Amino acid sequence: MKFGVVVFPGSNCDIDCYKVLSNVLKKDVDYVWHDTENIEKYDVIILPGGFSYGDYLRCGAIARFSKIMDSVVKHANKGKLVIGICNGFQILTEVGLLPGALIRNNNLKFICKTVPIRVENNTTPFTLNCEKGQVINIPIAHGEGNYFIDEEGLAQLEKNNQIVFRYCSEEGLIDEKSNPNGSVKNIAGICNKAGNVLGMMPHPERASELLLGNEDGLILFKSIIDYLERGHFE
Amino acid sequence: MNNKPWESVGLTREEYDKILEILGREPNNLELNMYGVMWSEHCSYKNSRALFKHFPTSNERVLQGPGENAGIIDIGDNKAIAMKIESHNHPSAVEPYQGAATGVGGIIRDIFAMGARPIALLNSLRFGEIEDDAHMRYLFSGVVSGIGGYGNCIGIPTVGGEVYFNKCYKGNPLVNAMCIGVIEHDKIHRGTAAGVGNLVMYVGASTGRDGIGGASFASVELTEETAVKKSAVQVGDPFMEKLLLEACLELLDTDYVVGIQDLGAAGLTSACSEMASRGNSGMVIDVSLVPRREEGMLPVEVMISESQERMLLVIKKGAEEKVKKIFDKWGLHSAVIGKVTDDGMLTIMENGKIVGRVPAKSLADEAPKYYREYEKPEYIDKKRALSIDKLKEVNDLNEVLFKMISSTNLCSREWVYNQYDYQVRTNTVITPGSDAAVIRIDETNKAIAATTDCNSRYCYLNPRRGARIAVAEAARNIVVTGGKPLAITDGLNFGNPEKPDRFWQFRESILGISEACRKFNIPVVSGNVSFYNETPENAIYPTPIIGMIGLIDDLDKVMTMEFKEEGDIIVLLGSTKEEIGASEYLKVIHGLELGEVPEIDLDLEKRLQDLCVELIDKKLIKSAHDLSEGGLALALSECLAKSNLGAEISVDTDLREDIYLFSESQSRILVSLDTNNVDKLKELCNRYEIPFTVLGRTIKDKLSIKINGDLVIDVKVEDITDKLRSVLPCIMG
Amino acid sequence: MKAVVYVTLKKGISDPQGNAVKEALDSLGYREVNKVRIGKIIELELEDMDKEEAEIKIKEMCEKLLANTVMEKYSFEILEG
Amino acid sequence: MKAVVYVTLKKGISDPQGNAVKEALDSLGYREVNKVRIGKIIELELEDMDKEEAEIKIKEMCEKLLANTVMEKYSFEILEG
Ligand SMILES: Nc1ncnc2c1ncn2[C@@H]1O[C@H](COP(=O)(O)OP(=O)(O)O)[C@@H](O)[C@H]1O
Ligand SMILES: [Mg+2]
Repeated sequence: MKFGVVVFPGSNCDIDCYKVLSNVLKKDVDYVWHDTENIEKYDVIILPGGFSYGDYLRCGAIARFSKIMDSVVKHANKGKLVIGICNGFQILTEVGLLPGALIRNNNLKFICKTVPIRVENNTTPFTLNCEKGQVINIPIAHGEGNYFIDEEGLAQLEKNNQIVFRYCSEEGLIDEKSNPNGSVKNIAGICNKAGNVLGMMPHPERASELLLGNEDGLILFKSIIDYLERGHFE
Repeated sequence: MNNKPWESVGLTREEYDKILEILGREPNNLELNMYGVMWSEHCSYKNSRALFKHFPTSNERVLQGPGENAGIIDIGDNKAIAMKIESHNHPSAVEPYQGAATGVGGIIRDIFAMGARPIALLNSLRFGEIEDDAHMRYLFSGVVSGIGGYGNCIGIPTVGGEVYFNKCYKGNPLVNAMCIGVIEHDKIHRGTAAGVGNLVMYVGASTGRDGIGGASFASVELTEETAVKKSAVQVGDPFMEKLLLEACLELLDTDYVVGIQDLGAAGLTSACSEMASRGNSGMVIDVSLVPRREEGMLPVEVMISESQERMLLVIKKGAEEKVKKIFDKWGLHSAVIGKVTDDGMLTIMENGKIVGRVPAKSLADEAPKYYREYEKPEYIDKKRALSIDKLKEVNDLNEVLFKMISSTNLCSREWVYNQYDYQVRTNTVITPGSDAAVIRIDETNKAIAATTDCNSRYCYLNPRRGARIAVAEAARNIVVTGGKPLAITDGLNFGNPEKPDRFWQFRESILGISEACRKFNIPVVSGNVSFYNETPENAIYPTPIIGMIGLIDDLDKVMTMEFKEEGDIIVLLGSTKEEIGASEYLKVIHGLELGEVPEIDLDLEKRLQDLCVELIDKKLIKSAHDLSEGGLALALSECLAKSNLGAEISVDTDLREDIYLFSESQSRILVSLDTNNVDKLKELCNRYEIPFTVLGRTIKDKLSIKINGDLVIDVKVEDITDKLRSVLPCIMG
Repeated sequence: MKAVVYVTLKKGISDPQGNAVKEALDSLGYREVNKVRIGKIIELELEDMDKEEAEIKIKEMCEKLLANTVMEKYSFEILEG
Repeated sequence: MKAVVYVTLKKGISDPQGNAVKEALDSLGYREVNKVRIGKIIELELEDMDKEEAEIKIKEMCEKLLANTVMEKYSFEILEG
């Protein structure tokens, strides 16, 4: 089982993902430079957070043209796993692997804090260890995490069960007050139709060690590992 | 040439004469400008250097003291910490976002120029009152986004700092940024040019006309005119800097580099002359080889431009292709622009023709040094007088408590630090909102605690004592998180040093810092001076900011401030005196900024800190929090707001109730512990000769305080928490 | 030759930045401003070429990179000279 | 009535965003682009008023809020209707 963490110019949570996988979970993980074309040896590709190409113009807009992205699209189309966290999520929408767009937070500010999110879909490889409706606390850190999708697109997401996480209150209520950035329907993370590509704004890799105050994020990585070990759902 | 050429570059007649003496001829315009920027206060410290001798700057841990891009202090395991603070006050007053952002960019470059990987940022901010001043809110908001904008993008966590508001900063906001990096002992690099024939390389962003005159801009008072004329504003490019950082660290892992320095204030002029001067060598560079982004730039413009995100390297002859390859990989410019010589001269050429030539040392080291006159200002004695009997009695202390919590200086800073990515790189063990931030050091079981502190009202009313307190408080902030204070970087922000009363404040502050540092054996390893923070109306309060780091050698012993469990005992270490002068209470409730500053007994402070270290070491306490502005009442409120618990306090005292609650007596720490450990704590307190008071215990939901049997405070913790957090969001909209 | 590309939010997409500016104008006393929308202006300096060719190229650049048509619309002008 | 304000960086002030877009266009094969500068376009919807009055007001808004003239310049157009 091998993980690849993609490094774009301006990535900065690459190291955080790497540390969780190698130090905490003792898995085999490589950094993969953005101009790499052959990524066949990886089971999971992680597009990490950060500010690829400075996030100039729009977040993820320039990174999505990196050489590696063609291979990432192919990798995804084969049904292999891709997870985009924060900036990675933005890149996935720009490249078209996930629908919608991430726009400026509605308070116009960068927001860094830990928020509760609710697991809406526990049938993806990324959430199979979660209960449906389970609330986990995961940090967010973004200026443009306000998920936008038009009504038609939203209907599709709902119909196909593609909404994976939503921002919620501590008790799990989905309400305006618990929406940190203005996302449509409190959406914090979505997957593609097939369920093998996940994009999320919250950072599970920042919530994977008790020393740092919280290990709620580990459940995602452990789900992926269990999924790969078994090769299928239970 | 006009008949007073020195004026155009901000020098005096005498300084000009000194240049004539050095050169034995008239300088040409390029040369004169180079002296102008290098001999400005900002670059030469001509008004402050004479006093630096008071600082203790070495001990067994100091690997690099002041004088380099950053100071370096050993933390064992072949690892060391680089640290430095820098001001960007004037640019931030004119363009808050970019001014603050480029301030952060500059301080980060100072750290990686030493070969260190930056691991954390802090910032210390001062603004005028924001409640009724839209422009102040604009500055505050812009500065905070600028700091976040740069730090977040480059991926270095901003883990702490401070913000205070006072009308004295209305015309002169302060923006000081501090950066900390980790480095291995054998990888330390310095800004030196040695080895005749070695090459001078320029890397990073191209050079434009922006920021010309920044150093001299920082060395004058801020008036309408200077604000308009000197539009020394630049746009920061954190993405470029991220690439530059990674490329430089990759390069510094090789053995191609002889010296490295960032291009900061006074740009190429400063980097070339300082590197040559440190290496006792000379340097010849050709400005036509410098990558530029504007056409028709004159040599003088290239030499003094302060364009951001650039570095200067001296590399071994023959390594140029290998160096270029590294920068190409990161998509960055690199160009050989000259070489090292042995003639001690800085020679500037343009297309092979000499356009300027002066002794390198004369620029970097031979600026005039002034010992300014000083005189105790008149206000001091007047303002120190305070008669407590005349203070209006207050009756509803619950209301007073809420007023205090609502002060912009005491409320929660969440609005600020939630805009900073304080977690990136997943090493932030204690996040902002506590006494000091704690950052884990990769590959070790150690952590660094970091804080910035300065109460400038104290420094205004009694600079010597205020400065001692700043050091003591910083150290206390470190100690309560489980750290042992290691080193200081100081950011000295003052008014015009040519005025004797301002210089007195400066001198007293330096003496105060030095005394405290010696007592605690904490060396000053780097720092920054920013003078001329005044407008025609007023000068700022003296603001000597203390940036301090401490070492936690076992991650298991990190201590936090919040109460942990119901039924724990709350104890106050230290004693509370009738010390309400200069306090936030006087200002907020009585509208007064006067009185004598609380006393600080450095011996007692040291014993208190040693006691705290031992209590943590022996795992006798569950929480520890420093008392500062707002005194006991605020410290209790802060602990509660973080813990979702309440507290039941009952004490007896001879002091007035309000004074007991809000006194700012120094050398106090609030701790909580298991009932079973109280005896051991008492024993240790006695051993260290530290007075203590058992205040009460933790309960559910509410804060109640009885003084001499009267219930004076009785409030819901939820209300405290909501209030603390809502003040800044409400004001900032 | 030069070209200017205008990228603005599609109708119906909320524009928090525009709203914030509107509020700020309000509090400065400019009550006569009813609505503010903020977009981007991208100035391009290009090698001289045929106007038609330029149009095709710029349209391509907009579709691929300069605008995200999920939420933005674009228009451009080509300035000779 | 409507007005459009254009705010762009002054000459000589570096434009990291523009540079990054230029590089990106380059690597997408658009070598004919020599330079990119990015600014803001601010569309205002205003109460109807005298054109001259509008000009004065908008100029004021630009100076006070919409542009920071230490590094940006602005221009505007008033569109009747
Ligand atoms: N400008 C800032 N940036 C980041 N953190 C800040 C800033 N200002 C205050 N903080 C954080 O808020 C907390 C409280 O600050 P302060 O009131 O100065 O504490 P103390 O009185 O213990 O020194 C600290 O954790 C500090 O790091
Ligand atoms: Mg403080």
